[in-house]
Amino acid sequence: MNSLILDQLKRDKILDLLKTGKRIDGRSLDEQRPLIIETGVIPKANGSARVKLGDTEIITGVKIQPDKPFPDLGDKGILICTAEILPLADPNAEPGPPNEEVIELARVVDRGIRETEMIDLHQLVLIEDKSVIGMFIDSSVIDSGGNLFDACSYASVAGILSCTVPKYEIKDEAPVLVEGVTSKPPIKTLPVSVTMARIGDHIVVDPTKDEESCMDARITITTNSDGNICAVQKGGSDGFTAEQLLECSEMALAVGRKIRKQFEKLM
Amino acid sequence: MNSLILDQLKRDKILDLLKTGKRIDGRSLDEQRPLIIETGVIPKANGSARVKLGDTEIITGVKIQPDKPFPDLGDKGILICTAEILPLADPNAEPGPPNEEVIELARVVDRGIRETEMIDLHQLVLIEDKSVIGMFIDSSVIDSGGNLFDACSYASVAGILSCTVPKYEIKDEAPVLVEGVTSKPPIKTLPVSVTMARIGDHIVVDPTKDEESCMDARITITTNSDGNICAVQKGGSDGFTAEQLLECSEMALAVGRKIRKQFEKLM
Amino acid sequence: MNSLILDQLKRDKILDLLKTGKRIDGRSLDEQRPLIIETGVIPKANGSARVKLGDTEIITGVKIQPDKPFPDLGDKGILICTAEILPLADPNAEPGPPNEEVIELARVVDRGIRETEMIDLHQLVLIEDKSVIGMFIDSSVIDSGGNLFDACSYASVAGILSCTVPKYEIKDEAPVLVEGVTSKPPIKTLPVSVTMARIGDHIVVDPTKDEESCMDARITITTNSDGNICAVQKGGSDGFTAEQLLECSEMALAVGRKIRKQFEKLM
Amino acid sequence: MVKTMTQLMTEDGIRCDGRRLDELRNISIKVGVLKNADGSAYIEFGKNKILAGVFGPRDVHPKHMANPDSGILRCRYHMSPFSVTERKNPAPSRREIEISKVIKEALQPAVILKDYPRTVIDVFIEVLQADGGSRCAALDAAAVALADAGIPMRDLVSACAAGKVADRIVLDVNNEEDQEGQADMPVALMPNMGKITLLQLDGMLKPEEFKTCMQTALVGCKRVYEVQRKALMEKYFQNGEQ
Amino acid sequence: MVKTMTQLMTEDGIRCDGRRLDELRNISIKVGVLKNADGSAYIEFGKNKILAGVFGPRDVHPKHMANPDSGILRCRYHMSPFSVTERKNPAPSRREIEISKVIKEALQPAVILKDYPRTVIDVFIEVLQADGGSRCAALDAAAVALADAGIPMRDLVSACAAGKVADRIVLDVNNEEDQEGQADMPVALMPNMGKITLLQLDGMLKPEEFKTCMQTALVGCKRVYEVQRKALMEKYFQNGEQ
Amino acid sequence: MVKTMTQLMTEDGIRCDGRRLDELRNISIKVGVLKNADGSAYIEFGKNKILAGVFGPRDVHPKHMANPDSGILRCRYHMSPFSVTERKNPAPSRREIEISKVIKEALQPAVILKDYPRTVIDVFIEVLQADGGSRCAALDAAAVALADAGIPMRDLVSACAAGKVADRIVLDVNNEEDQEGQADMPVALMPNMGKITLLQLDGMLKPEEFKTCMQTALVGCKRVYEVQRKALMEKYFQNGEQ
Repeated sequence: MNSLILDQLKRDKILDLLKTGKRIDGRSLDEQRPLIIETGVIPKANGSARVKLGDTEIITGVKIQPDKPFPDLGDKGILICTAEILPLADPNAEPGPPNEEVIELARVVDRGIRETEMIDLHQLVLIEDKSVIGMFIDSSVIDSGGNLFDACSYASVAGILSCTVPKYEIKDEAPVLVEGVTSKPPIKTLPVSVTMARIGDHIVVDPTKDEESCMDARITITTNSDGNICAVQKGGSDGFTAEQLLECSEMALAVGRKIRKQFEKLM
Repeated sequence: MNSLILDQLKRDKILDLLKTGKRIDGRSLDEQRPLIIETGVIPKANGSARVKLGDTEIITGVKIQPDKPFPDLGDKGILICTAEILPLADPNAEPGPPNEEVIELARVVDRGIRETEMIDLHQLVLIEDKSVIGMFIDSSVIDSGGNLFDACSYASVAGILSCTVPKYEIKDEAPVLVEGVTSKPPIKTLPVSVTMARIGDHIVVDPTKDEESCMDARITITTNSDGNICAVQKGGSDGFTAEQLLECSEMALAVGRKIRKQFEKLM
Repeated sequence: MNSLILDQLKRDKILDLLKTGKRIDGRSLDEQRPLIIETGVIPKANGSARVKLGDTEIITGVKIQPDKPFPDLGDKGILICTAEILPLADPNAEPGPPNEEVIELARVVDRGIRETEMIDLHQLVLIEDKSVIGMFIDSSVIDSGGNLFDACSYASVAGILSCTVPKYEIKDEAPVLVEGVTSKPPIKTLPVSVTMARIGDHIVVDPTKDEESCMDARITITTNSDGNICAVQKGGSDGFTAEQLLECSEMALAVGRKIRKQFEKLM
Repeated sequence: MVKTMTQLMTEDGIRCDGRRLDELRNISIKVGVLKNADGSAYIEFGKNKILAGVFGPRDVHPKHMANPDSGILRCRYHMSPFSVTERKNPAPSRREIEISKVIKEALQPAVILKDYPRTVIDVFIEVLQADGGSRCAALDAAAVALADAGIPMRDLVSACAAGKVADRIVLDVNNEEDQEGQADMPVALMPNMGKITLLQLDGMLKPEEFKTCMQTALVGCKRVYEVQRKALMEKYFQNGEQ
Repeated sequence: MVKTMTQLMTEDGIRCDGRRLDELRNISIKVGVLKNADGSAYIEFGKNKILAGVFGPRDVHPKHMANPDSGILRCRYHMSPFSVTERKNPAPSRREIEISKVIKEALQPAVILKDYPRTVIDVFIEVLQADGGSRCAALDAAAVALADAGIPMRDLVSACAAGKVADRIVLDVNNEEDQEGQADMPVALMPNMGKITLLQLDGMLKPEEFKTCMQTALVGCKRVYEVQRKALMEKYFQNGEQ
Repeated sequence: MVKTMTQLMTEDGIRCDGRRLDELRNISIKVGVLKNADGSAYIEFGKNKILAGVFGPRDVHPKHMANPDSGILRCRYHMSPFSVTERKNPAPSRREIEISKVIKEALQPAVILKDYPRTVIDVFIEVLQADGGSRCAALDAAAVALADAGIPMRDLVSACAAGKVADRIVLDVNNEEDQEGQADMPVALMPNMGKITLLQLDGMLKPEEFKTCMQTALVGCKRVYEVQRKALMEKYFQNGEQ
């Protein structure tokens, strides 16, 4: 009961501060929380990353293995990004099959990386129509502190950048691992996801869990290295004006440039 | 609450009228509601139909695609009829996996068409034991007004009659579509499902939802073009006397003949 | 309500008697209930057994059919033991997917037979890496009276011993049944599972359902014909001392020898 | 696989298992075979081997399924993995769910549920070995198990199939006849009240054959009833005692 | 399979289905097409054929999902097995679950839920035939079905996509353009309040194209709104009567 | 695939990873690593990398699972898809469900549940990278996480496996030894009360080897206990302060 009252007080505080252009953690409206990226944390995986975005923490592992291509996509390798919120990450998370929020999270992270064409999937083909390389990028939220969209996206990108891709040869039409030979994944561009929340008339970048609890609507915009906009997802139970959305797209580009510099150091 | 009382009053009315040999909608006991059949309503499907039986409305689509035969049935194509009650069709329908009523509905519709041998499945074989044509006849109840068994069966039959079957050639042991060449499905007979309800001592054909809510038992009898009885399913929480069932089988043949004439116009 | 009180009274009685070294059904602490084994009860299966251990009753059927080997285990046939508690066996059993207790039961029964290497799986290979014989040993609890672990294990072993393995020839790389030719399964050793419960400071062999309801912890130890210990599983919400566990291992060997003699008669 | 067509009937009407047209397979029923169930029965009907266990009347879980005006009847028909030629997946198939429903509806008219509002009577059926006619045999065992559980009943329910094989109407279709014959019609009857509570048909019958087939099945139901009665009498009234 | 690349646009800006850059496909909406639903609508939007049915406000099951301070809105977007080229498995895919969520969130700002605490409004959408832009068409039908159910609303919701095809921004992307084009941006608008309640993008747009694309879509939404209004007027105010 | 048999042990008892027979792998434990969980711990045990988080005591959902006389303990052991060589399906396997149960039963004697009727304590374990002995390492982390959450406990629980490799009893079986060795015996101990709360065995041991193996494992458990204690001390009593 008490905690409900505290939550309400915190929301009031957030709204009061925003009226004066301030955020409860002292950030400016268009400022992200510090992003800490550590790679290679799961040595048994082909790539991995541990990402902290403020209080949110993600672990991503990449597994690379030969696979059959999807029908009608025989000239492309397979890239699948997933995301799940571990029950230890959040008192409200529940074990079991993913709910609609987790499904949206996983699909938005996946589309951000897919639509920017971060990886040249044509280079992951072993025998056209028969055998390709599959990359599975699985992200687990281990501490939930708001803005899981961006945190999972950053961890997925960092996990991919940290990858060593094993080499496969074809013998008797089947792929065989060539021990000891690896390469970097074929990276074409660096996607950066930037999520903004609308709280009243204010747009804030990278909302915390407390800010999310009082936001009206949410927008996630992914841009690529060339400054193009490649994926967008609006969420939340209210809307935006067109002007607000254009403002958001500019913010996403500006914030994206900063994050991309952190990614470039990993390459 | 009020609606419960209204339901009870309606049931009393139905029973009272039946004592004088009348039905609440003015039909005679052995009279079906008007059946309206429209085909070709889903142009992207290989066959389709929209059927109205009184207030009950069904949409059926037929998809035809190459498939592997069932083990030990390598000399037959595949024919699968399904049925589901869409949640928009009924305030009591729920999204999710089918319950026992929907499973019974789907299986009875399927058996009616399968046991009459409406389609010559031997003509749907491409390479014996390896490759056959599969026909999937999926029926969706979009408005539920009683007697879903017959309505789904009629929509399935009409959907099949409206089909154009694409032609497949075998190349390298795999079926390849021959563009622009189609044929009619190999029809052997026309199954007609007729459902009757027992309410007290009265047998009524094609019960409405209100009549179903006060029926004691239900019987569905499917006959073929030669006047044979090919499939029967008793339902409901009470029984029939043998005499009542013989009366029902005669009704099913008589009503079946009328409906079959409507089907013949579609051929 | 009354039955709860009766249960409590029965538990008190069990504990009181144990203080004087006695059990409620008159057995000594290290004495099993009578074990009755009947084989061949399901003639359509390749092997079968009906086992009564006191009030607990199990039916096991064995199905043998050609299968593909597991990846990386191409030189071994397949052996899978399952167990389920039928809803008619227990007022508390529920239809539906197995809960954690049933999963543990099935896995412990399976491991007991697998880890003793009862069957020489290498002899079940038809073509290495391609085609092997699979043995499915499915146990159903039909009356639940305590110690399901041992009862299911005994029924599985008896079912296997009663098997006739059909002969398969390879034609065109596919296994074909040779009618009328069968052999005994390649048995290497006879596993015997012995389950003991700790109730207070007392260890009792083969607990009844009532004893299980007041036990502190449980241990299941499987031994083979050579007197080796091959599989152990501790259960229950409390623990054992090391001394108690060594005592249990000796009991398991001693009781195991008696049961094994019953198995030998089946060979 | 090449399979020679089974000869289903000789010219003088002897069936593949040696029976005459109107002959039942061997049936034996044992009552009260399970200790945990409130009532139970085991039936062997030809090669069918089926157990039925009944619990109740007891509380309903989940509670919102309870009916304040009446008890409810639930039924689960389930086949053991080893009951059929190819090992069966233990998860309930759509066929098993449908059969559970028709068996429930066949038993329901015989069970007096009104006296037990808010409760459930659970009927669990396990087919240990399946042959033709397993749903009828299952029903026969379930009805006896209900009686054994002391559930008040208006009548027993007795079930038997008839069918069409080699152009003739036969009683009690076996597995080969079911698979290669022309029609299979399972029927359940409340024998004292003359009420048919299950009727299904797969196959093809002329109208007059339909009538004969149903009448043949009803004769079978009545013979099954005698076996059920005898099994219950043996348990409850042997040596003149309850 | 070898497939010849579709020619998506002629040099003078005529699209593969003959439309101009800023031209909508044909849209028709019928209101109140279902008898059981409290409100309903059927839309044909190009080759999309979609039904929407609304039930509520009504009691919530399971009860613990009810909100004591407000009604809740639920939405299910579902595709019929026969709605797409390859038969679709009827179980809801992850794509359908995500679209259900974004449609719910696009409708929610328009629906006045506060007046109906502890109740639910259910929006069920069935895509009978799918073409490009099915989520927008579904939204358009759902908004009309909500109005038809008499649910109090702040505004309608009108949806339409724009996209980038052959390097040009086009209104209302069809199936071929969606699959082989460069970008697809579905947008939903509360037309009187000027609020954008759905915005997604798959593809690649320069910042200035992003702006143009959004504005193009908004023009489309407003035209869709006129079709929605007309459909509601036809049902409710034809011949001057309610 | 042809695979050369790993040489599991040299003649003078040096194991494939360089350890002596009675040597543990490196173990490090960090306490309180998660912000949302009420208690948490991260363990590296050889190549195992495992997180444990604890919530509670808190209300039970669904409510009918609550026990009016006592708190309940729930446990979920789960492996990340990337934790093993072949990507693991994220849905819980039967193996994970069994391990969840034995870990719960190993922790339960140490947790004082009576004081918290109608509540649940949830222990969530995530194996980020798996090596031999992951269930023991998971238990070690879970026990520390329970203590970190302030749950009243009778004792810690410390777990370690022993096994038989190349005919010799060894402490703390690693992945290669588990897969190609002769026996693996995970053991959990309440170190101050001398109570063994988990014991499993897969493999083949003579009776005297069984005894030696268990005693070897218990020595390992006690060494693990020192690491657990040190980790808790470091968090709670560093520099003499709470």
